Amino acid sequence: MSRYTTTTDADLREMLQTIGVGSLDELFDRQIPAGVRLHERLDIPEGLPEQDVYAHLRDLAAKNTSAEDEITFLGAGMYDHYVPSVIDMLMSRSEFLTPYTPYQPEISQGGLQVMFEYQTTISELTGLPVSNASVYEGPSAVAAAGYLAKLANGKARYVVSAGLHPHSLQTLRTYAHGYDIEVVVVPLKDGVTDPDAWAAAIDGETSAVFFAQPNVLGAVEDASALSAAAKNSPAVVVAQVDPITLGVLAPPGECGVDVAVGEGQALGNRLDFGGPSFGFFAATEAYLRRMPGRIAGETKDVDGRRGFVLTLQTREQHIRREKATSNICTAQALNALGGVVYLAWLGRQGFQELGELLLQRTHYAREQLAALDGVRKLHEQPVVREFALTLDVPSVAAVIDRCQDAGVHPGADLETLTGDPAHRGGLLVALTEQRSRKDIDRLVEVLGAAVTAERAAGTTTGVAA
Amino acid sequence: MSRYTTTTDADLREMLQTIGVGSLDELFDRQIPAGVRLHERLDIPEGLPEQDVYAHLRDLAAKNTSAEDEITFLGAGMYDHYVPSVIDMLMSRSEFLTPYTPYQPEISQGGLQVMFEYQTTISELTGLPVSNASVYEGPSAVAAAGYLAKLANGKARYVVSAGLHPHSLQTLRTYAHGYDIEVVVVPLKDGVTDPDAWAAAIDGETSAVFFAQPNVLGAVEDASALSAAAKNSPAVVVAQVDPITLGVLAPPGECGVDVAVGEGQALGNRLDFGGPSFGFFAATEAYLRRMPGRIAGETKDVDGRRGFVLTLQTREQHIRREKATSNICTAQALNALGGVVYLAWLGRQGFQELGELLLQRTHYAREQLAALDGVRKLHEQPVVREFALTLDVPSVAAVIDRCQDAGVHPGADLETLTGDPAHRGGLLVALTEQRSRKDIDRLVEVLGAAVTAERAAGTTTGVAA
Amino acid sequence: SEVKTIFEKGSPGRRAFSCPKVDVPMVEGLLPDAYRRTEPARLPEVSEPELVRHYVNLSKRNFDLDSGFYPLGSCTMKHNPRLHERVAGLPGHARLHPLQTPKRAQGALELMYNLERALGSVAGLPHVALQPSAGSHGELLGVLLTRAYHEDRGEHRRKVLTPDTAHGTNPATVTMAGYEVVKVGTNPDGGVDIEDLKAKATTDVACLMLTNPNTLGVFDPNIEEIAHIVHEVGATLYYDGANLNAVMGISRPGDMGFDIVHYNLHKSFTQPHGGGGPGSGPIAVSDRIAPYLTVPVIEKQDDGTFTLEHDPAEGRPGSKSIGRLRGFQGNYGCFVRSYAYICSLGAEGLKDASETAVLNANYLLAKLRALGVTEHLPLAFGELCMHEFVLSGAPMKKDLGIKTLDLAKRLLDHGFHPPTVYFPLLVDEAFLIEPTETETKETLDAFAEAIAAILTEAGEDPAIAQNAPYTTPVRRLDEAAAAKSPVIRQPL
Amino acid sequence: SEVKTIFEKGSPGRRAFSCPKVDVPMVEGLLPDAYRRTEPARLPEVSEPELVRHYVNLSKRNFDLDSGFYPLGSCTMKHNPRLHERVAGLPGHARLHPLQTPKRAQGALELMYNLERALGSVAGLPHVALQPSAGSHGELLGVLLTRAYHEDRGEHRRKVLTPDTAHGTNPATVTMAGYEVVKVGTNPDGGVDIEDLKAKATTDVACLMLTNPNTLGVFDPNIEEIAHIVHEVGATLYYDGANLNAVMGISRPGDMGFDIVHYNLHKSFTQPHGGGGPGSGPIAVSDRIAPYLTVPVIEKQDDGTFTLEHDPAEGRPGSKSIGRLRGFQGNYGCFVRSYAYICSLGAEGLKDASETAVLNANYLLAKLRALGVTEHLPLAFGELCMHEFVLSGAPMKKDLGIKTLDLAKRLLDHGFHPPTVYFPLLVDEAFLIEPTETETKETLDAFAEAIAAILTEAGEDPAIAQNAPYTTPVRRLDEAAAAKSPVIRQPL
Repeated sequence: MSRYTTTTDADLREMLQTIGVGSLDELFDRQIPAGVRLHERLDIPEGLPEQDVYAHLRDLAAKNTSAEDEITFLGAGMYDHYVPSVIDMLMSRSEFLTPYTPYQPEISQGGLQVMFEYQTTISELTGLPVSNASVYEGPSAVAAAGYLAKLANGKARYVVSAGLHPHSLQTLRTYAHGYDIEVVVVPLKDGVTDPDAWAAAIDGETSAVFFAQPNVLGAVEDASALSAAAKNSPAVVVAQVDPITLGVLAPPGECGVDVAVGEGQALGNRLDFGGPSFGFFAATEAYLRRMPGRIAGETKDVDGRRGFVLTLQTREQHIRREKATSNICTAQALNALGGVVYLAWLGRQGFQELGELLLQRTHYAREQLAALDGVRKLHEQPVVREFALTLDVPSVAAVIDRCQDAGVHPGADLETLTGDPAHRGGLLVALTEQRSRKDIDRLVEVLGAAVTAERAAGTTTGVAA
Repeated sequence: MSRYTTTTDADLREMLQTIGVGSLDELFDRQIPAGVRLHERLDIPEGLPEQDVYAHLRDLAAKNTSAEDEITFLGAGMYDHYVPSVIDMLMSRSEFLTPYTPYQPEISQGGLQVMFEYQTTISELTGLPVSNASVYEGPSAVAAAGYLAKLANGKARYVVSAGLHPHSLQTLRTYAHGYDIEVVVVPLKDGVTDPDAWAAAIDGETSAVFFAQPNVLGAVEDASALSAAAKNSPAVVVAQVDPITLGVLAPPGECGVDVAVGEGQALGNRLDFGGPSFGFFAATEAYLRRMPGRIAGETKDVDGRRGFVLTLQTREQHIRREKATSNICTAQALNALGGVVYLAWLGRQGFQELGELLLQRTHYAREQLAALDGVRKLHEQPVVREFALTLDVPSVAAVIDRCQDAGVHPGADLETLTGDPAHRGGLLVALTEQRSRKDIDRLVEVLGAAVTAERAAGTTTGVAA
Repeated sequence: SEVKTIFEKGSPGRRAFSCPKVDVPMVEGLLPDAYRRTEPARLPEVSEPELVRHYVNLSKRNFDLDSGFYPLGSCTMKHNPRLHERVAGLPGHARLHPLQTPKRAQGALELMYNLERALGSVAGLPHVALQPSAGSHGELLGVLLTRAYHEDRGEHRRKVLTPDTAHGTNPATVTMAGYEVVKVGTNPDGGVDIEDLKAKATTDVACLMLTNPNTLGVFDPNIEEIAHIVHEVGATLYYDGANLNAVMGISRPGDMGFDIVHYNLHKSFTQPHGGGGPGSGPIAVSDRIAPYLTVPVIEKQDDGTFTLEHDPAEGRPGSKSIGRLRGFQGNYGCFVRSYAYICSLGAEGLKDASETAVLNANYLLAKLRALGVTEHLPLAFGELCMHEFVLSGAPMKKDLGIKTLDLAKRLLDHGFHPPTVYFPLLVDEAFLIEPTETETKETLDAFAEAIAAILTEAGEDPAIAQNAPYTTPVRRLDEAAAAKSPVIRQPL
Repeated sequence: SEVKTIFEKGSPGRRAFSCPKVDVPMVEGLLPDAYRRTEPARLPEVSEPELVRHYVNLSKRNFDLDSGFYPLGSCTMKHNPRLHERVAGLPGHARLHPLQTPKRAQGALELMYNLERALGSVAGLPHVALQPSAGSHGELLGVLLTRAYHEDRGEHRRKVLTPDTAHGTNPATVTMAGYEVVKVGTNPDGGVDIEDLKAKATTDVACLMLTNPNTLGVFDPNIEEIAHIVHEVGATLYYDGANLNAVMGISRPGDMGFDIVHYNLHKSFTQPHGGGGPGSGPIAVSDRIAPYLTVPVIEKQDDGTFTLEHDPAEGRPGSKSIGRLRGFQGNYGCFVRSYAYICSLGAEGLKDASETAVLNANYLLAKLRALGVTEHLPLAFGELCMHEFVLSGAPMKKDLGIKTLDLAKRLLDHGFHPPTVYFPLLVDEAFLIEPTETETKETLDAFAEAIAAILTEAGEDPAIAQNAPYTTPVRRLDEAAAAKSPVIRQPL
C-alpha cells in the first residue's frame, strides 16, 4: 500500500478470498509464464515522501536558467509570452484536468464545447472554415498535413521552402520516408522563398507544397504568391503559421492556403522546455473528411437541447484502423483549452493590439541591434515578431554565453538551429509582449558589449593562431 | 471600463437612460454633498497590464529570503511545515475560494460540512468536546478566550504564565485594557512556569489563567498541574497549544484545561509572512453557548436528508449586537479548510508519526548544538519541536546574520522576540519534518562557526573599547 | 445517497501521508509518560485519492462567485482576479517567515509600505496600520485607539454612538472595548437623525461610528454637520469601511471629517471570501490618533530601506502604541492580493470600480422598478442609491403571501445567490442588494427578470416560493433543531 | 436555458486583456498593405469575470476522475497526484525555453536522463527515447525504427503483423509507416493464434506488434514461443505499452523478447488525461535498434554533466538516427510528472501499483460473478485477468433487451463513468473494465452493485436503460445528425 493505493491487510484478505486465490503471487503465477516473471527488484531507488520528491524536483529546476531568471529573446518556434493566470486556474480544475477523451458526451459537454469553441477560434485566426480539435504540436502537424496530401492525391513529391522551421522539415522527412515520398527543398533568396525556384519545383507530381509564415528567419513571405504558384498543380498548399502574427498578417485562408498548421504554444501555453503544447490544423472545406484527429460538432439531445459530440469519427483509427486518415487518437485537449482561453482573454481588439505592439517593438529592436558594430541584418524583409541578424564574430555561441552571463539571452544560434553553414554568424531574436523597450535597450547594450569583446578575443585568437 | 468591469459605451447610455440620469456624475452629485466630493485624482500610480503587475510583485518577492531560499529553523509561532499539494489544489478551487459565509445553507453544504469536519478534528486533537469553526489566528484567540472568561465570570484579573508567546501576552493586554481587567504575569523557573508563584497568583478574583504548551522556550509544561492549581478558583483555564505537538503530548482536555486555543498555521497553512492563517478555539461543553465565532451543526432538510447549518447564532454580533459573545463575524474558513485537509492527509497514524519524528530530531538537534563551544541549553526541560539555547556572544543578531550569509537561518533571537533582557543571548530553534538530519548537521556546522567568529570579533571589540 | 463525512470514509491503516524516516539516533523516554498522549486522535484514515475525491465532491455542493451572481448586500462580492492567487503564491511571499530578519524581507516591507500609502490616499488620511485581521478587528482597534486618545488627554469617556442602521459588529465592538452603546436614530431620508445625534452627543461620548454610505445604501447628506457635532464635543468620528466600494476616488472619509477608517480588504480590494474568511481590516487615522497605532510600524529610512519599528521614536506613529492586536504583522497574504489589485487598477481604475458599482446598483434598482417589482418590494429610503440598496418585502408578504426569505430561497432555483435578507434591522422584511461593479448588464437584467418571475409565480401560487428551493443539494434545513440539540462534531 | 458559447456572450468592446503600451517610437508602414490582415479575427469580447464564469461553468458539465470512478478500459485512469502539477509548474521547469543552452538546462537534462534509466528498468531494455508525443506517436517511431533497422541491413520487408485484438492505432500506424497490415487471429484462450502466426510469419514480415497483457486483459501464455517465431524470421517484436500498468516490476517486455516498447506516460505513469491530451509516448529499444533512435540524444559525460547530442558518435544510440518526429525534446512537462511519480513510488511502489491493479480487476470480476452479473455479461476469455477484463453483453442484449451501450448510459445516472464499450472489436457487445490500483474496495463494490441493480431493473423494464441517462447535463445526443451535416464551429 502506498499513499495512492488503499488495500489494507483486511481488504486484501477479503479480496483474495472473493477471487478464490491464496495470494497475490498466485494471481500472477497462474497467468504469467515462469520464464518471464521478474524476481529481482527494479533498478529504481526507494520511494520518497512527498516533501522529498518536491525538494528533489525543485533542486533540478534550480539547475535550469528559465525565462524567470534571465531576459530572454529566444524564440525559434516557442515563445515566452505571458500566460495569464486565468489559464492556470482553468487548466488546473479537476474537471478539465482529469477526464479523458469525451467518449460519453452526456457527461463531457464541458470539454466538447471547449473543443467546439477552440475550433472556432482557429478557424477565425486562419480564415479557414475547418479546424480539428488540435494535434500534438507544430512540426508533427506539418507532417500530418503531408500525410493528408498523400492520402488525398497520392502524388510523389513534397516541395518545401527552406524557410520552414528545421524541426518541421526534419519531421516531415522522417514521416515521408515511411511512405516513400520525396522531399525537395527550395532555397531562400533575400531571406524569403526564392519565387522562381519555387515555381520551377512544382509540377504535376507535387503532392504538397510547404512554407512557413513568417519563415525561420523571421521574414514575412508573400503567402499569396507562393500559394498561387501551386494553383495549376495537384499540390495541397500547406502553410506553417505563427498564430500570434495573425493579428497583423493576412490569414492563410485569404492567401490561397489549403491547410494551415502550426505550433500553438504561443497561445497561452507554457514553454515547458518544449512541450506539451498543441498543434493546430485548419483546412478548406474540401479536406473536412480527411482531417486527422478529433473534431467536435454541434447537435441536439433527445429532449432537443443543444449539445456537442465528437463527430466524423469514421476518419479515425479506432474505427477505420489501417484505412484511417491518421493514427492520432487524442487531441491536446488541455493545451487547446489554454489556447482558446488565451484567445478569448486577448479578445478581438487585444489580439490585434498585441500584433501591432510586437510589430513595433520588433522593428525597434532590429534597427537598434543592426546599428551595433559587428552586427547587421541577415535580410531586409519585413518582420513581425522575430528577425535574424548576422554577427561578425568567430563564435555566436560564445557571444550568447557572454550575454547570458550578463543576464540576457540574446536569441537562438541560427547555424546550430538549422544546421546550415550558410547561417554561420546568424542570431535569431524573438520578441514577446514581455520584452519591453527597457529590455530591448538592455539587450542592445549587452549584445554590443559581447560582440565587441568576442571580436577582440577572436582577433587575439586569430593573431595567436 | 477596466479588465474587470464591463460597461461598454452602449451599456452606459442605456443604463443611464433607464435610471433617468444624464451622466455618471449626476448620480453622485445628487447624493454626495459638493463639499466632500473629490475632484482630484487619487495619489496612486496608473493601472498596469497583468504581466507588469506580476513582474512587479515577483520582483518584490525576489527581495525576500524565504524558506525556499535558505534552510530555516525559525519558528516561534509559525513553522515551515510542508504544505501538501492537495491543499493548494483544494483551496484554489473556486467553490471553496470565492463564496462567502454560508448564509444560504442549501447552496453551501460543502463549506458547512468542511466546518463540521474541522470542528471534529480540533475536538479530537484537543480532547475537548466543543470547537468553533475557527477564529482569526493564535494570539487573538488567546484574547478571545479571555473575553469569554470575562463574560462568564466577570472577575477582575488574568493570571498569565511568562511562558505564553509574547504576541499572545501583548494582545491579551491590549484587549484587557479595553474592559479594564488586570493582567498579572507569573515568571518562569527552570524554563517552565514557576508552580509556586502560579498557585500564589490565583485567587477568587482570577477570571482566567493562561499558559502555553509548549511554552515560548519550547519547554513542555506540566499542564495538569497548572490546571489543577486553578481548580478551586473561578478561573477559566486557558491553554495556548501548538497543535502539531498533540501527536505526542497529552491533549489539553485530559489535563483539566477548559479552553484550548492556538495558532493553526502549522496545520497545512503557508507562512505568508504571518498570515492569513487560523486560530482554533475549543472548550468544554460548559462554554458551548459562550463561544465566539461561527459554529456549524448537523441537521436534516425537509426531505429528511442530512445537512449542515450555521448554528447557535444567537451568540453572534449580527443578532445579539452589543450583547454578543464576540464581535467576530467570520471564521477563517479557507484556512481552516487547509487545516482539516492537512489533518486528514496526515491521518491517525501519520499525525503520531510526525510528532515522534519531531521529538527525535528536536532532541538530536538540541544535543548537537548544545555541545558546541559557546552554546548551552537555556533550560533542561523536555522539548518536542522547539528549544531555546543561550549563546555566549555579544550579539545574537550578528550570529544570525553570519549564519544567514551561509544559507541557514538558525532561529529566532529570543530577546528581540520577548523583549526580556533576561533572554539576552537566547536563540529559539524550531524543527519541522522538512529539516532533515543533514540540515541539522549543517546548522551545527554553520552556527558553530558563526559563534566562534562572533566571539572572536566580540573579544576584539571588547579589547578595543 | 446520504453524504458522509471524511470520518465515515476510509479504512484503518489507509494513509495519504508518507512520513519521513527518523534519520537521527532513536532515543527512548524523551518525554515523561505523564506528559504523553495515550490514545491517538481519531483522525481520518484515507488515501490521497479518497481525500481528493471527498473534498472535490464537497466543493461541488457550494455555490460560488466564479459560477454565478452573488449580490449579497454589504459583502461586496466582486470578481476575484486569479492573478492575485498567482502572486500571493510566489514562494518569496508565501514561504516568507514572519520573523525573517527585516533586511532579508525588504520586498515584503516595501509592499506593505506602498499598500499603506495607497490605502491612505483612498481614505484621505495619512497614517495606516495593516495589522487587524478583519473588519471587526479593525473596528476594535479603532475604538481602542479612540480610548487611548482620550485617556492620553486624561479623559475617561464612557459612551460610543452607533446608528440603528449599523452593522452588528459596531455595537459588539463597542462593548468589547469597554464602552456603552448609545443608539442614534435614522431620519426619513435614511441618514442620521441630526436632532437625536445632537441630543446624545455629550462630552461623555468617545466616538460616533458611522458607515457612509450606510447599510441602506444612502450617503448621508449631512455628513459635514455630523462631523461638526461630533468634533464639537471632543469625540472621534469612526468610519466603518464596509461600504468604501461606493466612493473610491469619489469622496474621501478624511475629507468628510473622519478620524479613523477601517478598510475591508476582502470587500473593496477584492480578496476571495474563502467561504467566510480570511479577511483583512487595516485602518487609517489622522495625525492626532497616529501616536497610538499598533506596533510594529513600518518606516522607510533615508537610504530607501524599510524597517519594522517595535518602539517608534517620539512623535512618530506608534510612539504611544496601544500594543498589538494579534501575532506578527497582519494578514500579509491579503496585502499581496490587494496591492496587486491596486497596481492593476490604478487611480482611474479604482474610481471606475466605484462609479460602476454605483451605476450597476442604480440600474438594477431602475430595472426592478421598470418590471414592477418595487410595487411589492419598495425601496426603503430615497430615490437613488449608492452601491447597494434596500427593498422592503413587507408589501409582498402582505399582498402575495411570501416572505423575503421565500423570495431568497426561490432565487436559488434560478441559479442566483440571494441578496442579504433581514438586514438592516430597521427595514421590515429587508432585502439588501449589492451587485458590485464586475457584473454585466446582462446579468443584472436576468436577475431582475427572475425576481419579477417569482413575484408573478407567487401571485398564482405562493406555495411554490414558500417551499423553495427544489433544485439544490439539500432543501430547507431545520435550523431550530440544530440549535436545540447541537451536533457540532462527528461522533466517533 | 440553452448553453451559449463564449462567442455568444460578451459585448463589443469588452476585454480581459490590457495590452502593454507601445513604448517604442511608432513607425507606420512596417508591413506592405498586401500582407496585412484587413478584417480582425472575430474573437470573443468579454471581461475577465465573464471569461472565468463561462469556463468554470463549462467545467461543471464534465465528469472527472477527481469526482468519481472512471474504469475506462485500456486508458488506465489512475489517480493523478497534485504534487505533479506543483513540481511541473515550478518556473525552472515551466518557463524553461527548449533551446536554452544545455549548460544552463542541466536540471532538465538530468531529469530526462534519470527518467530514461527508470523507464528502461521497467521495460528491461537499455535505450530510451522520450521524444514521441503520445502512444500513437511512439508506435509510429517504433515501426519507423523497425524499417530503418531492416533497411540498414539491406532488407525491404513489406508487412507488419497485428493481432485482431490490437488497438486501432496499431494498424493505422503500420499504414503510415508504409507497411501492409496483416491480421493475426486470437485463440480460444484470448492469446495469439500460434498456428495463424506461424503461417503468416514470413521473411517478408518486418514486425509483430503486440500488447501484453492484451486488450482482453489476457497475458499471452505463449509469449516466449511467439518471440521465438518472430525472431526466427528476422522480424522485430514490438510491445504496445498501453497495458504496462499490469506488469511493472512483475514481468519485463525485454525479458519476454520484445525489441521495442512504447510507454504511455499518461497511463502507467499517471499524467492527467486533460480531456484527451496531452500524452507522452517514450520508447525503449534493444541494442540492435538503438542506432536508429531519434535525435537529439541525452548523453551523460564523464564530468557528470549532460549534453544533447544531435549527431551522436558512431556506435552510440542515434548514430544512424531516423531523424526527429516532432519539435524540440518531447513533452518535457509530462516527463516531470512521471519522474515525480517514479520518485514517489520507487521500485516497490511501482510493483505495488501493478499488483493492486491486477488485484482490483480480479476482485471486481469476482464480485460481479458473485452478484450474478456474469450470467448476463460473461467474461469473454479465461478465468482470471490481468489489470482489466472484457465482458460480453451479448447475452444481456438477448435476455434483457438492453445493449452494452444502454448499460453504459444507465451507469451515468449512478454517478459512474462507464467502462470502454464496443472494444475490443472481436468481442460481441464488449464491455472493457479497468478499475486501476487507486480505487478502493468500497468503490469496486458500489460499482458492481450498480451494475447488478441496472440488470435487475432491466429485467423489469428495459426501457429505463434504453432511454438513459436522465440526470446528466444533456441526454443522449444525435450523433448521426452531427456527422451528416457537420457544424464544427460557431457561426458568426
